[in-house]
Amino acid sequence: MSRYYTAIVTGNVPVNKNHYLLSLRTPPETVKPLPGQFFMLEAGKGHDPLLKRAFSLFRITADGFQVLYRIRGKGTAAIKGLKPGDQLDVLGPLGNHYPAPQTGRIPVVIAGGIGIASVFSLIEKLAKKAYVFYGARTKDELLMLNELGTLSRELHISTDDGSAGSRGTIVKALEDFFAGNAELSAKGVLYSCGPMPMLRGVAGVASEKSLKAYVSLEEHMACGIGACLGCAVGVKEGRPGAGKKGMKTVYKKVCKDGPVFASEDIVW
Amino acid sequence: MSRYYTAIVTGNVPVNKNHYLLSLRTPPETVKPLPGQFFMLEAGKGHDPLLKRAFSLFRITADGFQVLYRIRGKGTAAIKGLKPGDQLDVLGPLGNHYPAPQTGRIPVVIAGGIGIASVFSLIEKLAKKAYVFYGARTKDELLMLNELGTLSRELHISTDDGSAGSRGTIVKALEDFFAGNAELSAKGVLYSCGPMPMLRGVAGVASEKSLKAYVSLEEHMACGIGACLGCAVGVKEGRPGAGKKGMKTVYKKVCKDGPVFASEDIVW
Amino acid sequence: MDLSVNIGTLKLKNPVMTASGTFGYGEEYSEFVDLNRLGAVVVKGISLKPMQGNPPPRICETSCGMLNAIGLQNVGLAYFLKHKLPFMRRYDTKLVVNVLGNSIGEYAKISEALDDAGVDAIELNVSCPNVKKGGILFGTDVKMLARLITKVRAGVKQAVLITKLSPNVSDIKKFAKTAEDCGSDAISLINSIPGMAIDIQTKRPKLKNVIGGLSGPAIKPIAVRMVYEAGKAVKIPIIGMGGIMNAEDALEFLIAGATAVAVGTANFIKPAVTIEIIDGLKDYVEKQGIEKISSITGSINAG
Amino acid sequence: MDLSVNIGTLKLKNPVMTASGTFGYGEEYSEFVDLNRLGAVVVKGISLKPMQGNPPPRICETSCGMLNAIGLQNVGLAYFLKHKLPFMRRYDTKLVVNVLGNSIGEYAKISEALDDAGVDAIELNVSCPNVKKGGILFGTDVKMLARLITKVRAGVKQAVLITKLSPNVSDIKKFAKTAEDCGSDAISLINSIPGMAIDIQTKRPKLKNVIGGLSGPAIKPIAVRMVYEAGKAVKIPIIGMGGIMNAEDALEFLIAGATAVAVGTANFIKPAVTIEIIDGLKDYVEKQGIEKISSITGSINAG
Ligand SMILES: Cc1cc2nc3c(=O)[nH]c(=O)nc-3n(C[C@H](O)[C@H](O)[C@H](O)COP(=O)(O)OP(=O)(O)OC[C@H]3O[C@@H](n4cnc5c(N)ncnc54)[C@H](O)[C@@H]3O)c2cc1C
Ligand SMILES: Cc1cc2nc3c(=O)[nH]c(=O)nc-3n(C[C@H](O)[C@H](O)[C@H](O)COP(=O)(O)OP(=O)(O)OC[C@H]3O[C@@H](n4cnc5c(N)ncnc54)[C@H](O)[C@@H]3O)c2cc1C
Ligand SMILES: Cc1cc2nc3c(=O)[nH]c(=O)nc-3n(C[C@H](O)[C@H](O)[C@H](O)COP(=O)(O)O)c2cc1C
Ligand SMILES: Cc1cc2nc3c(=O)[nH]c(=O)nc-3n(C[C@H](O)[C@H](O)[C@H](O)COP(=O)(O)O)c2cc1C
Ligand code: FES
Ligand code: FES
Repeated sequence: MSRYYTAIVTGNVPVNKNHYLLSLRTPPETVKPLPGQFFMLEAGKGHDPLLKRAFSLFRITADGFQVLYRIRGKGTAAIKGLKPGDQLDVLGPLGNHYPAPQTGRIPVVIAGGIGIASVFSLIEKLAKKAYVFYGARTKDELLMLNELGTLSRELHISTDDGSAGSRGTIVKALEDFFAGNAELSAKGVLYSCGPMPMLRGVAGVASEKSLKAYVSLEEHMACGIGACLGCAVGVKEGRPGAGKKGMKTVYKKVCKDGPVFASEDIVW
Repeated sequence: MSRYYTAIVTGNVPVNKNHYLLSLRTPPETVKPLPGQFFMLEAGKGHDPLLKRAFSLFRITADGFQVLYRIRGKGTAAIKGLKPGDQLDVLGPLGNHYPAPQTGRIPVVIAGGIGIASVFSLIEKLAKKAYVFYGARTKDELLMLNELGTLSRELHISTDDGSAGSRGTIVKALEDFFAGNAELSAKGVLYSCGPMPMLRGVAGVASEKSLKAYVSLEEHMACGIGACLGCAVGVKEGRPGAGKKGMKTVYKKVCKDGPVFASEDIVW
Repeated sequence: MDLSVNIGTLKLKNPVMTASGTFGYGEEYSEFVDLNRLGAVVVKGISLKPMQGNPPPRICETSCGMLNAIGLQNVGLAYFLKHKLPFMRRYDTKLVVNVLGNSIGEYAKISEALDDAGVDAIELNVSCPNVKKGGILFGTDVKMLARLITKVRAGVKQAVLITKLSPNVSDIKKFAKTAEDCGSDAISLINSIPGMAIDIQTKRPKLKNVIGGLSGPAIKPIAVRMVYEAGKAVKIPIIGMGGIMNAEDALEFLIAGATAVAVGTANFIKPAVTIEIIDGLKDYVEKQGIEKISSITGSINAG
Repeated sequence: MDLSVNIGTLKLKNPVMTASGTFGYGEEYSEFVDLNRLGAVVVKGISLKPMQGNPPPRICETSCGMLNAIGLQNVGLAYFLKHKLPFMRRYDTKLVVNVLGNSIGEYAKISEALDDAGVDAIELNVSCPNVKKGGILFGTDVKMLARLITKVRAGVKQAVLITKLSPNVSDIKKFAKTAEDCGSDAISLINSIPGMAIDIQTKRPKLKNVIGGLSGPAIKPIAVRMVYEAGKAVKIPIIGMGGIMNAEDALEFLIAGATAVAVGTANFIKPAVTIEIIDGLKDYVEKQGIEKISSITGSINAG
């Protein structure tokens, strides 16, 4: 069961102006990815861009998997140029995954922007059981709304400019919804991926309600497998029973110890 | 009249396994190239490959010009990827050109390998007046034979392996032909582009018969316009009248003083 | 056809090693690379006490290169001996441990402990560009370097002693010679070159540590030049590195004067690149009809 | 919005200069660039007598960079003054002449002649990586450097004196400080970094001179770091260069501590790149609401 192989591009299509959906056919005998895991994909055949780029599992397909990506710089620009039939070096699936909700817990998924790519397969797996909160800057940047509508228990949308769903941040929408929903406030478990300010907001909501929240983090990566120590994130660690006083910050690897962390452990 | 502009790719097709013909549409008001001149073409949009690549004028077209090129390394590989409609940064035409034969002189054009690209438009211009000698390693590497047949006074072919034309080097073919042709030996003027050993051979023939020979040289280039001094070639320079004794070697720029040099001036 | 090379008394089955800090403790790559096939594995720099490393961001990409300021995060000597060393012992390859200290005494202490534990070779990292103390100080001062090597040499009995030189010097020959004179069995070079990058929107350095080490293909011409220069100054073997991405790059180093090569940044891009390089070297010597790959070392024709 | 900057007593209309050796004598680019728009033109290094330069091949491409070993081919002082200087005089831009000597006396002689001829600034090239004598010796020895600058300074009356530092040193701050202390009005850095490349088929170096200078985007992180370090050591203005390909790169140098920038290798790739950079800088200061571009110098937020 390999985690390092050459995949074949079967599709690479625009989802909107700045986002693409890449479909890969993987060889037999490759490790099946879990929601929250990611891949390091080759970005061009030359030395510039140099490093592989990290992308979350978006969705498992019959013959492989898909990645939903936003054009950002030269790496994603190179990947955008891939055509069906092209070969692509793939390393993965990597990292840990979103843990399943404990019995009795109600899953709430919060995504911001391209963070939707990371939680999509989780929502799919939770088969209409998850409350989904999904925010973007503007209507045009909301992706896969039809699919999300079908897969969610409830889909809540927000945009910064109010062009779709409620106006404001998705954390605001989440807070408002929690305020009117005692059951969720008591039994929710949060899963989130998106920009740092949003994750911080989600962590705040979770901590206020004493709920567990799992956040998926991003950090610049070189190896993706725990070897380079490049993807450090500060995590609180304490001797058991020593309480808050005994806590100190240690560096964990987003690629191996994460990308999914319990929000209470993060040094925000 | 500009020599630095963005051209539009109108075609980029394989001529055989390893050679491509690139057609460019140039903006109005660009300088018209002459046989023997060359262009520096952008090789990829990133920083690796970094420098522009040098290519001879192959042929002038109604809306621009064509370049005939051989895939060699990463630069030509990048250029191979161009599709009709793509934009390409062009600097040129650059350098000097093949001088027209003086009255009464009979033009003899000798090309080896991809060197045919440089002399093709000269042959075309000489409109069936030139004896053309064209050599390659093997039959498959001979390009544009039909066109050359039409455009030449006589077309002589040789291949190293004898798979087309006479077996052996084109210099050998040239020597043989000269041996049986007193008129050419007396009135020929030679034009040549190809690998160094071939050019050296051509220079030898010219010097033996006391004929003028013009050779087009290649050297690694950065700027193409005489600024970097990277494309040096050793040339003999003497004080007028000082004779052989007064000669010394100076460095000339292939991009600006050449690419066409009188073979007698070169330090072979 | 013989791919083996000797680094002092150490015989490597082929000239391909991993570069310290780019291959974890060997374990991390064992899923992707048959470690038994490697000439040697060089593990991440070890200090006396565990080190936390620098705050993030620690890496960023540059044109044909990357900057890193890991800050030598490592598990420390004791943990390494107990938990990391046993893993590598299971493989039929040579184990080189990269060592970093804050003082000559620390370097000596770590080296002796590793020697006692039976590691095959010790690589003194006197050239880490991104820790404030130690390291690079020794690497850019010949007198300090001489004292350091002499002291460590005295305590190391079995293990082969390699000094990893800093590229951040005007005259690499002087440092190479010093290493040789003071009893290093081999030298390795180059370490990453101090560099930095700035985000022009935030005006913040792209690395929290401001300065980091530049590695990757961008630095290869500098590395090849330094190996060439060092090779003219010393007789001890040289382990060349800096930007090696494939067998052709590795050959450039061997021809320039290296006896072995180490592959760093390339592991991140192609986890199995070391194996590709070994296969590529084999191919080259076969095609060229070379009997012993060691005969390529320094075979440059610079006339 | 004010793009002008001061290099000593010299006021440039904007911070964008050309790097010596990459822009010929100005003439070569006049067809592609409106020279009047440039902050300054720095011409190819001038020596007392004409120089032949090195035998070919003189250049080769590397990953995101290039090596050159031109060997300072130039027309010599007398010819320059008579035939090249008058051309540049026709333009409304500042003219900087890069100077190379084999001895302190030669540097002084050339500088005085240029000063008399009224050039705006003299850039002492103490860092050429590919001529055997002179140059780099001064660039890697603080004492020699001090003597050189002191002597030249004494003879130069009008022209602004710039010292172009060698990147081939352990501690750039020392050399920057020396230049300042000895009376340099400004420093410029970095020159290309010694490097080499080998053709593995022929085993020959790709440059006939074996070693050449590495330039281009590959070296930018090293250059930005050195400008940052030098900027912390001196108060005189810094002209930053090394791998600048666009306005973003130029801004990185300004934010790191440069007052002006010089564009080298990029001219070869895009003959009009200097103009693009000037337009890009204008854009940036407009968008950021910056009144004087000089306020960006050293504005890095490294906290
Ligand atoms: C675990 C993980 C999962 C991710 N999943 C997705 C996804 O599903 N879809 C998607 O569009 N993006 C995802 N990203 C972000 C994606 O990796 C970056 O957008 C991408 O690397 C940008 O590369 P670039 O060359 O286009 O941009 P540039 O800005 O030119 O990249 C320069 C360098 O910075 C790194 N970098 C830039 N932004 C990021 C970032 N946000 N995170 C990590 N490294 C970065 C690049 O890898 C590269 O090395 C994920 C990142 C991580 C760490
Ligand atoms: C005046 C002139 C006219 C030319 N005309 C043609 C032509 O019409 N058709 C054609 O196919 N080729 C022509 N060439 C050769 C062409 O420039 C090279 O094949 C091309 O630069 C190779 O680039 P690469 O990146 O694919 O190869 P690489 O080998 O990867 O190139 C590496 C570096 O070496 C340089 N280089 C490699 N080979 C040559 C060479 N022979 N001459 C100059 N620089 C070289 C490249 O420009 C690049 O900077 C010409 C060269 C010159 C100087
Ligand atoms: C992420 C990273 C961590 C490194 N850590 C160490 C280290 O701990 N000790 C050391 O001597 N060199 C270290 N290096 C330097 C490499 O061993 C090597 O010398 C350098 O990266 C040049 O080789 P490369 O271009 O192939 O990567 C590190 C390099 C990188 C990229
Ligand atoms: C072909 C070439 C010739 C050069 N000649 C000189 C020179 O004569 N004097 C000098 O001080 N620097 C010379 N340089 C160095 C450049 O001025 C500049 O410092 C260096 O190339 C780094 O900038 P870049 O990366 O933008 O090219 C030369 C560089 C190149 C590429
Ligand atoms: S990316 Fe290398 S350790 Fe995480
Ligand atoms: S290529 Fe620059 S001078 Fe000829």
